[in-house]
Formats: sequence, C-alpha cells, structure tokens
Amino acid sequence: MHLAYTPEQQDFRAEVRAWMEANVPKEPLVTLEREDGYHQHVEWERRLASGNWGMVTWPEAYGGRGLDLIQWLIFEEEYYRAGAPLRVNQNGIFLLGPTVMEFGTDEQKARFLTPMAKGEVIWAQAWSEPNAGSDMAAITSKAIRDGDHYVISGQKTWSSRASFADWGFGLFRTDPESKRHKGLSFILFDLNAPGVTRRPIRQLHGDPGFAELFFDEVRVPVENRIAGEGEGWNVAMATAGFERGLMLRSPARFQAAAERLVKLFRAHETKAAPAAREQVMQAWMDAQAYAYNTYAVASKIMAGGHIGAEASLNKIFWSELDRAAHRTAMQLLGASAELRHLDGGALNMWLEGYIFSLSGPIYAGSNEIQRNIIAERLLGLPR
Amino acid sequence: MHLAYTPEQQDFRAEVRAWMEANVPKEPLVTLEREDGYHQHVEWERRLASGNWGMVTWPEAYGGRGLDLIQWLIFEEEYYRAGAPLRVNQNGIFLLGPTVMEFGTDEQKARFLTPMAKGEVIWAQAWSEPNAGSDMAAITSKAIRDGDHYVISGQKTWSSRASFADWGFGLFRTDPESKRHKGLSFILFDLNAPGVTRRPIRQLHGDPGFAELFFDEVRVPVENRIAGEGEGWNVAMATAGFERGLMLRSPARFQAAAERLVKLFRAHETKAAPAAREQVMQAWMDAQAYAYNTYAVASKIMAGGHIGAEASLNKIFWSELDRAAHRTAMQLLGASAELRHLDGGALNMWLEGYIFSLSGPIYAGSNEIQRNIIAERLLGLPR
Amino acid sequence: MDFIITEDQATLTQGVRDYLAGVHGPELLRALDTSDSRRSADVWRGLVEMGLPGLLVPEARGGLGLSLLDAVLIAAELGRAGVAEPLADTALVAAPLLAKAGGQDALLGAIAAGEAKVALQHPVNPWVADLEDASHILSVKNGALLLTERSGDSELLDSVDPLRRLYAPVAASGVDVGSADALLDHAALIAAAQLVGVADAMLEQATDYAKNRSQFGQPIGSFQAVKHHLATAVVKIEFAKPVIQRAAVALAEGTASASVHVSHAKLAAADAAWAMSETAIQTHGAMGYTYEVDLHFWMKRAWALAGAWGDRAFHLARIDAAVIGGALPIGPGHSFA
Amino acid sequence: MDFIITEDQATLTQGVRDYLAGVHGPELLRALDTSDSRRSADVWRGLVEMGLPGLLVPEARGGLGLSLLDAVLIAAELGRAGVAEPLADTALVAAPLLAKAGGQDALLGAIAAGEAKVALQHPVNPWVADLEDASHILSVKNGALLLTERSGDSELLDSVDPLRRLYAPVAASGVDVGSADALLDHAALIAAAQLVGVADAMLEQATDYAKNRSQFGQPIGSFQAVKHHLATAVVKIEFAKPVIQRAAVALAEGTASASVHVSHAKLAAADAAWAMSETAIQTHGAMGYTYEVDLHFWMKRAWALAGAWGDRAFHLARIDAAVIGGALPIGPGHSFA
Repeated sequence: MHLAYTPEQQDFRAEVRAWMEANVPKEPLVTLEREDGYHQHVEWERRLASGNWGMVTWPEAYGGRGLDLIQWLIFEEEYYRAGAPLRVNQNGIFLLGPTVMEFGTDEQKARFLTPMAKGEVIWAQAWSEPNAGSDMAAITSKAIRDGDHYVISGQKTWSSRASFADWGFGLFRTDPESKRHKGLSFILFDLNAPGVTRRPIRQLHGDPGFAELFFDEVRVPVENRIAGEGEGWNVAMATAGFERGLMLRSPARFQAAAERLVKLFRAHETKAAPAAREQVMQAWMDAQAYAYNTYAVASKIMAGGHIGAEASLNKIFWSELDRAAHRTAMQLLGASAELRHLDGGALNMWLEGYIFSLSGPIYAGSNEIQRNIIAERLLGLPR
Repeated sequence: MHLAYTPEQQDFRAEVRAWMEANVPKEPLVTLEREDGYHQHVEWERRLASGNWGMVTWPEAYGGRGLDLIQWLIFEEEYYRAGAPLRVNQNGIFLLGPTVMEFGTDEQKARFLTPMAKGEVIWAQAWSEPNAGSDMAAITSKAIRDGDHYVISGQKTWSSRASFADWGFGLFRTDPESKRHKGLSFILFDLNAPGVTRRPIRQLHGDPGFAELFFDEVRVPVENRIAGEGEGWNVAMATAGFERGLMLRSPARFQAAAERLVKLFRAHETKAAPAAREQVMQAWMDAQAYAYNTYAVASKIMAGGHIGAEASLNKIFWSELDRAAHRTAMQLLGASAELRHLDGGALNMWLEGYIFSLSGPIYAGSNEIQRNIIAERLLGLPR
Repeated sequence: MDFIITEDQATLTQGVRDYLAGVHGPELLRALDTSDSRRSADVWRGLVEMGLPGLLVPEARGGLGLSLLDAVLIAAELGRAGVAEPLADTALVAAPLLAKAGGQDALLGAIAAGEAKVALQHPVNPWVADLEDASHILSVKNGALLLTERSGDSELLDSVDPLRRLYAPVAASGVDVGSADALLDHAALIAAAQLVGVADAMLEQATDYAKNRSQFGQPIGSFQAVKHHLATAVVKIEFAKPVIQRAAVALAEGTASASVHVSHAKLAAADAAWAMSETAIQTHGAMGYTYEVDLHFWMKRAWALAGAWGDRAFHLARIDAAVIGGALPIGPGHSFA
Repeated sequence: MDFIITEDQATLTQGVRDYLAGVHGPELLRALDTSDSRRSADVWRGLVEMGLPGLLVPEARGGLGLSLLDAVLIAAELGRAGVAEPLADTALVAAPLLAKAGGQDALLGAIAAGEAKVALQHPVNPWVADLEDASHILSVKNGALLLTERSGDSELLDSVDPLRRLYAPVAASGVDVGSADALLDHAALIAAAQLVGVADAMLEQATDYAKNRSQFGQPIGSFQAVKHHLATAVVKIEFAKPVIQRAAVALAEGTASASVHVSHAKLAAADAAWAMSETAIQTHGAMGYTYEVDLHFWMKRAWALAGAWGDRAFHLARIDAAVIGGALPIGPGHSFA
C-alpha cells in the first residue's frame, strides 16, 4: 500500500485542473431533466470530448486516453472540484460503455463507443417495466426475430434520460416461451426509430427526469444485440454490477457535498441542533471512507481482481450517506429548506440534492434488494 | 381530557410517598438474579404487602386496594421516585395476576391471587422451549390427563425467576395429537414438585437470571389449569397482551432513567459528544411520550375500552427507548463504561442497565415479531 | 385526571375527515396544482359551510367556542387531506389568540363567517404563508404581536410544495394583541398537529401501495422488509399523538411549561413525518419518485411544516433550557409538570 | 498510489488467523474465564513461537520489522480470536514507539523474545490493562512518554469483560521516550483494528446462528428482517476497514493529519462493532442473553474497546477541530490530505 501520488499522477491532475478551470461553465447549467438544460448538458459533453476527456479510461481507439482507474479517480476529483456539470451521458459512459467493452464485438465497440465518448450519441437506460421493477426477471417486452431484425413490442418505464436522449438499451424477451431470467437478450435501439413512443414522466421535483417508452413493432437490426441471444440476463447483471460498483457514483461527488455541508454548517453553527455538528462530521467521514474504499477497489481491479457482490455494499453506503448529508442540510436550512430559491435568488441546491438523494436507495436495485444480495451471497444465508 | 390530579389522587400520592420514604431500603439490594439478592427482594415484596401495596388495583378480597389505573400509575411513579427495588414477583402480579383475574375461577382467584399479592408465593414464567422461542406455537412439552391430574413431561427454557421462585406458569400440550396453536392448555405448577428439575442459566452479566426447567412426569392437579382444556393459546395471548401492554413496564421506570441520564450528562457535559446532548433530551422526551400514552391507555381502559395489537407499539417503543438511553449513558461514561464499579466502589448501574436493556427487544415477543403484528394486524398487510 | 378524547371530539373529527375525503381528495390537489392561485373559492365555501373557520371563535361571536385540543384533532385532518387553504392559520391559530386578546369581536365574527383571513408573520420564518389571500395580518415587533388589515403586495416566494403560497415578510405594524411567543407556540402546535395528519396520509398511501403492488409474484407488503419499515414508522407516528394532545391542554390552560410541551410536540411530529416520508417513498420505489402518484404532495408538506414555526434546532434549544438547564422538574411524579 | 493489501500481508494475516483459530477458540476463553489469572502461559508461549511479539521489532533486534499496516491486520485477528493477552499493547503499540524512540535495543530484543511485556498508561483511560503482568510500563507526565520497569502492585479493577485485567493507574515515572500523543494515536489505532476483528467475529457467530436456528419451520436466517439486520452491519464493518488502513499508513509515515485519520478509524470501528453487538444479540434472541453462547465475550470486548483510548467524544473533538475548524483541507482532491 502506497498512498501518495506519483509525479506523473500529479502532472495529470494539474492538466485536468487547468483544462477544467478554462472550460467549466461559470454559471450553473439548467437541470438536465428539462429540455433546455438537456441540450446545455449535451453541449458540455461535446466540449469535454473536444478536450478528449469523454472517458479517460477507454482505449484511445474509442475516444479515450487509455488511462488507469487511479487516473480516472483523479480526473473525477478534479471534475467535481471544478464544479463541472452532471454527465448527461452517464448511462452510456458508465453503464453501457463497460458492457460493450466486455461483451461487444469489435464492430460494436467501434460503432457505439466512439460516438459515446464524443458526446455525439446520448444514451438512456430502459431496464424497468411497469411490472418489473425490483423484480427485473419479470420483463415481458418482446423482441421477436424476423430475419436479420428483431421486432420489439412492449413497454419500459422509469427510463432515465429517455425523454430527450438518442439511443436506449435494455433487456427484451427474445424467446417468447421463456420464463424469468432465461430467454432475455440485451438490445440497443434508436429512440427515434419508427414505433418508439416516449412519454416523459414528471418527477418529484416537477421536471420530466425519466420517461415511459412504448414499442410498437420497432425493427432493430440483429447486430444491435450485445452478446448471444438469450444471454441478456448475465450481460445485464454485469452492467448492474458496474452501476452499483465502481463508477456510477465517484467519491468526489460526495466529498464535494461534504465540503459544501461543512461550509453550510459554519454559516449556521450558532443556531444548529447539537447533533447536526456530529452529522456534518459523519458526512465528511463517510465520504472519505467511500473514497478510500473506491481507491482500494480500483487498486484491486488494476491488480487483476474483480468486484462481485461487494458492489451491493457500495450501493448501500453511498446512497445512504448521500441522503443523510442532504437531510442534515435540509435541517440546517430550517424554515428556508422548502424554498426553491434562497437569498439572492440562487437555486436551493440542497433541496434539489435532497430530492435527488431520495432516488439513491431506490434505483439501480433498491437497497432492500442489495441487502438481500449481501445476506445471501456474501453471508450465505438461505434464500 | 383533564390533565390534573384530583385532590384525592394527590392525597393518595402523598400517602404512597410517605410510606415509601419510611420503608424503601436505604442501601440498594443485591441483584435479584442472585440467590442472596432474590431473598432480599422477597423480603421487600413482603414488606410492601405488609403496607397493603402488593397490587393496588386488585380487589381488597385478594390483597389489593381496589384502586383504578390512574392510581396505579401514581403508585408506580412514587415507587420509582423512591428508588424502590425491582419487583421480584413481576411475573406473578403483572402477567399471571391479570390472567387469573380474567380467566380464573373464584376458587383459583382466592387460591393464587392473595398469596401473590402478599409476596408469599413468587412466580416464574415458563413460556419458551428450546425450539419454541419466537415461534411459541411450536411448544412440545406435554401435560397428559390422568384422572384428576395432568402428567407433565418436557422442557422449558429462559424461564425468568425460575432459578429461585416457588411456582411457575406456562403452556403445555394437553392434546398430544394437536398441532401449533391448538390443543394447548395454560397450567400452573409448583416448582418444588417431584419431577421438576431447575438448571439455572447464567446470563450475560454472569448471574443466573433465568433457568431451564425439566419436567419428568410431574403430577399437577387439574384445578391448576386456567380456562378450558385446549384454550391455552388464547389465554397466553391475553397474558402476552398484558406483558406488552400496560403494566409490564411502567413509564415511571423510564422517567427515572431519563432523570438520572440528565444528571449524568450534566456531570459529563464538557466532554460529551455533540449528539449526546440531543440523545439525552430524546430520552426525556421519549419517557414523557411513553407516560402520556400510558395515561391515555389507562384512561381508555377505565372508560371501558381495551388494548389490542397496539400493545406491540408499546413494546417496541419502551424497549428501544430504554436501550437508547442506556447506550447514551455508556457513551458518556467512555473508558469507564466497562467497569463494574465506578468511583467510590458503587455498582455501575448504567452498565447493568444497558445489559438488561438488551433483553428488552428480545423478550415478551421479539421486536421483529411485534413489527410483524403491527404490519399484519394494524396495517392489514398480507402475511 | 383523564387522558382521553371524548366521543364528541371523535365524532367531530371523523365528520371533518369524511367531509374532506369527499371534497378534498388528490384530484383536487392536482387541479389546484395547475391553477394560478392554487386556491379554490369553492373549497373555501365548503369549509365555511362546515363551520370550520369558526371552530375556535367564541359562541357569542358566531363560532363553536372549541378548545385547542379540538384544534389539534382538526389540524391533523387538514394535514391528512393536504389542505393548504389558510384555514389552519386563521381558524386554529389566529382565532384563539384574538379571542384571548379581547376587543376583536368584529374580526372574530368575520372569521367565523369565513369573510376574514389572517396571515401570520413571525421572525422565526423567512416567509409568510397566504399573505395576499389574507384580509388581516398578525406580525411581530419587539416581542409584541400586532394586528392590522393587510394592504399592499409582497413578493411571491417559490416553495417546493406546489400548494403552499409563501410571500416575503412585510413591515410589522398594527395594534398590540398579545405576544410573539404566544403566536409561535400556537402556530408550532398546529403545525405539529398537521404533521401527524400528513404522516398518517403517507402511511395510508404507502400501505395501500404495498398491498397492491406485486413483485416476485406477491404483494410487496408481504415482504418482511417492507412490513418492518412501515411498522417502525407507525410507532413514531402513534407516540407523537399524545404529546401533541398534552401540549394542547398545557397551552390552553396557560401552564408555565406549555412552551416546552409545544416544542416536544413539534419535534416528535416533525421527526415522525420526516421518517414516514422517507419510508413512504422507499415503499413506492421508482413510482414514488414521480409526480404520478399522490405521495409527493404530502412529502413536500412534511418538509415544509418540519421547518416552519421553529425548526429542530429552535425547539431543541427550548427543551435544552428546560430539561438540561433544570428549569423543569423531571422524573417520576412529573408526568404533567 | 495503490491502496492494496499485498499477498505477503494477506498470507501472514491468514496464518495468524489459522493459528489462533486452532489454539484460541471459545473453549480457551471459557477456560481462562474460570482461571484466577485469566492468562495462560501456554498461550503466551505459542504466540511467542509464532513470532508475534516481535512483529514490529526491527530485524536487527530479533523481530520482523513489519509496518503499522501489518499491525492493524494482525490486531484485527487478535480481536477476531478474542485474545486478551497483552500482546497488542506490547507488540503492536509499545514496540513501534520504542523502536522510533531509539536507544531501547535491549528491551526491544526482550519483547521480540516474548520476555518483556509493556503496560500502557495514559490519562485518557482511568485504568491500565495488564499492569501486573507487565515487566515495563509506559506512562505519561506533562505530555511526555516515560518508560520504566514496573515495580509494586496496584488495585485490580473489575471489568465487565471477564478476560480483561485492568488496574488502577500508578505514578508516572521513567525516561523520556516520546510523546503522550504518539502513545494515544498508536493505541487508538490498534484498538480500532481490534474492534473490526471483534465485529467480524460477532458477525460470523450471528450468521452461523441464523443459519442453524430454526423457528416457524425454517432457519431464522431466511427471514428478511434477520438478513437485513446483518447486511446493515456488514456495510458498517467493511467500510471501517479501509479507514483503519489509511490511518495506519498516515501514522507510519508521520503525516501531519495522522491523528485525524486515527480518530476517524477509531470512530468508524467502534460504531461498527457496537452496532454489530446489538445486531448479534438480537439475532441470537434469548440465547444471546446467556453465558452459554460465546457471543458475550465479544460483545463485552466491543464495549470495552469502544471506550478505550479515547471515546467517541474525544475522537469527534479531534475531527471537529480538523474538519469544522478548518485545519484540514477537505473536498475532492483531498482524499489523502
């Protein structure tokens, strides 16, 4: 164990920092859950890509820089340090990207990864269905083979980014006779293809953060299937692993929140509840613990290891620390917490952040599902 | 709603207070989990009875004073205010007593209640068996009818007071062919009868707080059965209701603990963790809330109402507030928390109290069982 | 000594609940949400016809002359139904304060008739609810409570709760009708009472969802994790209720320690409602994160009322002075100190 | 930058775990519990044969010259096995302090040979562990760390942990070998490391019990409530481990902020172990409340070590000064500040 950055790593950090300082928008963008904000964020993705920062760990051939996970962590730290916008292409770069990298053909890698890294194609996820949320194996949307195409019919819901994005990915039942985890395939589809209807779903905060998707005999070329027909469940589990695992929530995000929370506390110190002081310290400690753990996981993967059911520990830890930190902020704000704009008219980011934090324990596999996984797979308790 | 005591209630409080001041031992007794302490506590029960304070709500005919539940609450407040010893006959007066009062014959009332109120007979409970803890319907101990006797065989465990007490009560399978909740009867037995073997079980704190009981063809007269043969489950559920409900844990107990905790906090204030301050306030608030609720339940019962599945709410609330208050005290004590005797050699009552509080969420139906009851019976969620 | 809700009180409360369930369901909340004023003259007329504005107005002034204990029971029903109309502020807070102040017979009569509405401004809040809907305003200067007719406009602030209408505070003025502290205690008590109603509504919604939503071939309410989340929430809610009732009686009787009991009530209710809101959205899963289920109206109300009329820190400080500071006798025998 | 346990470290740790599992199981704890001294010369001999006392003694003095990172991994194994012998204090705390102080070659050699044991006295604790078993004592006067041979007796204090041997502190004296703060940081770090081992042991016992105990016709570990209690405990335990490792490296390297990281480690480990202790007894039900299962040995160790070498309040105060006080740079980019 060696907890100091090499001169090369320090140089890399300086390079990222300089670029971010020069390029991060001075004013916060409009929320990416709204159409105007979405386009601002796509603009930002393209600007990032222009600096070749789309996804630093990917091979140069696909628009990356071929860097390692420690460098990725440094990149993320500088990204959040600079207050850079949320990644509108998160579903693509952090979920689908690693999936294509692991399961895709060379042709698929070339076709999908490069435009993703360049911010040219923005991706939505399409996992859930109205009756398949926590129970994803209950999927009924079909993709029936017809020559060199699949014909997709059915419905997906709670698809993040799907209100405005270009493409989507999800699981479809390619064997109509199959049950549960079998007979599913992992398929990518054009959200503008004929037969796809998007119905934006208004979220808690009032903006259409995700959408319902209706498929009416949508024709998708067979070459849009990742891995073999009927192997979708395993591919999706790997993708879900990425989601819960290393990349979806980089520690820098929570370190930034903890830093802001400390500042908020200092401003409210004289009229804070006694426990708030401890909750603020806990937010910093938990963000740091999550950072150490992420560095440890990154080191393990770089040394040839892999992350399995432990990903469920991560999911629970970050989602609950995030909610707790934002709840503390809401309590520090007291009677102002409900205001969408605080003094001077600035957006109440703590309120927005608290609302978003409530989705953490629900999505990417609810924390109840994660606790089942920990109990059954890590501890070996009976199902 | 009228939240002031009548002059009569105030007079009654003064009477209890005067008696307690004159009679409560100046020095704390040895723990009732040890033989010497047990006998000290029996002595105290008899002293209480000599003042006619054994169980104030019982009819005068059975050694009580025929008082109402508000008066009982006043009695309890003065009892704890005076720092009087724990009731070694708690299983008798608070559990079996109400059961006999509700289900017993006049003969049984006369035979069992008066000696109970007088502290002449100390009672143990004998609910659990090695394979019937949370799942009490799994009881296998048998009581087979033989003329005007039952012949009891089997084993009970975690029987509180059974190491030293005189009599016990519990459920036994009177129909050997029966399953689960059926075919059980509620039977009282002499712990000194031939065939009863007690094996004291050493508890967490090192003393034999409860015992295992072995029954080898123990002959018990049929007139020791409460209610009809095979009706034991319903009788036991009523008893368990008393246990979880009003009487087992009087609010005064927790108000006394909260008061001591406030004093402990004041003594440690300058070196306490920030949240400790809030936890101490929470202990006071929760003890008060429990008191209000108990007064409300008492008022409801006095007005002809009854307490049902709500008893499960009480059980969870008092057991968790008690554990939290004692945990806070342990944290305030810091490096001294582990010492069995504090400065000056006094017993570390916080350590003893914390250990005892850990049994709260387990016994009288674990809090997991209580949460099932709340969800299924109060909220109507499917089993 | 008896700690009981009378049959009359239970009947009145149930009547209000039934009425509101009929006219003030989620459909109405959705309709109001898309309206400009977020208020409905029809709804107000109905509330007036039910006699609700006059509940605490003395009988001589055309009201029912009910007590603060009645007020907290009704306030819970307003919370349960998600009522955002300025009924609670006017009828349950301002009316008893004005009745106690004396000399406000005309205004009390107008309140009972549903013709006057009183906005409440106190420095503990950076906003005033329903200011422009009000005919009068109670505000605070140097610790005194001032009453005046409202005039002029104020800036509309944007609450996360789509049905709350908040305005920037205005200059305090008017005739002295009492103390700032009395306003705070009354309003905090009514906020606490609304919060348990809000919590009960979320509990009911989450329970219904858990009964009807199936995953893995069974209702999610059959999973022990869901059961236990909800059971834990019930415990907190049910144990907040007697605290609120106790505070109502203390405040009505002018008990010296009434402020402490109000703070306890506000803390217990806000904690219960906030915990219930997180349990409720978790039970609803992704559906709970949408505007499509009704839950969000109540979650947002819970966040708003939790911070209103003294936040956790404010009320803890009052408990602190009383309990740790030693101003209040505590321990067994002091259940009703 | 790499945050990884080497294969050598993993092998050594596993070796210690396997050895202790063989010789230091619950049967031994029960035998020690009924012995007068609560200590076993045989066990000590075995630990010496394993080379454990010399782990952190420089190679030139007959030790292995390992690092504090190795020390925390081994300390966790001592916690897991419930070892109460003064090995942790002597080998994992005193040895590296003495090695750093210099001039203590003979004592270090004696430690490596298992012939010397060092008791640790610091004003943060009202007791000294294993005082009468020690040949030497490190104590504190005016912020300095003093070393002397132990002489004379002290009063034996009664710990709830039947295997801990605590004594009243004695007068501080001896030659200056460093700072009181260094003793505190090293001992707090090793206490934290033991705590996660203690927590892991309780987790394993509770998990085993849940697999084997049946109620309602199935193992209680198949009930979601039990699963989720245990899963929640695992999260806390696993996220304490990297914090301890990070603190070990900081302390070994003399990083300016090392004390803050030690405090973080102690807090995380104590919270995880305390929470695990309550989860473990709840999982065991009434059986957990008895002396008949082994759990109680570890629960009591958790309570003891949680308060030892700085309680929550002490370590929070250090975090407070650094994080809220602003002495430590925080935020993204400061993962290893």
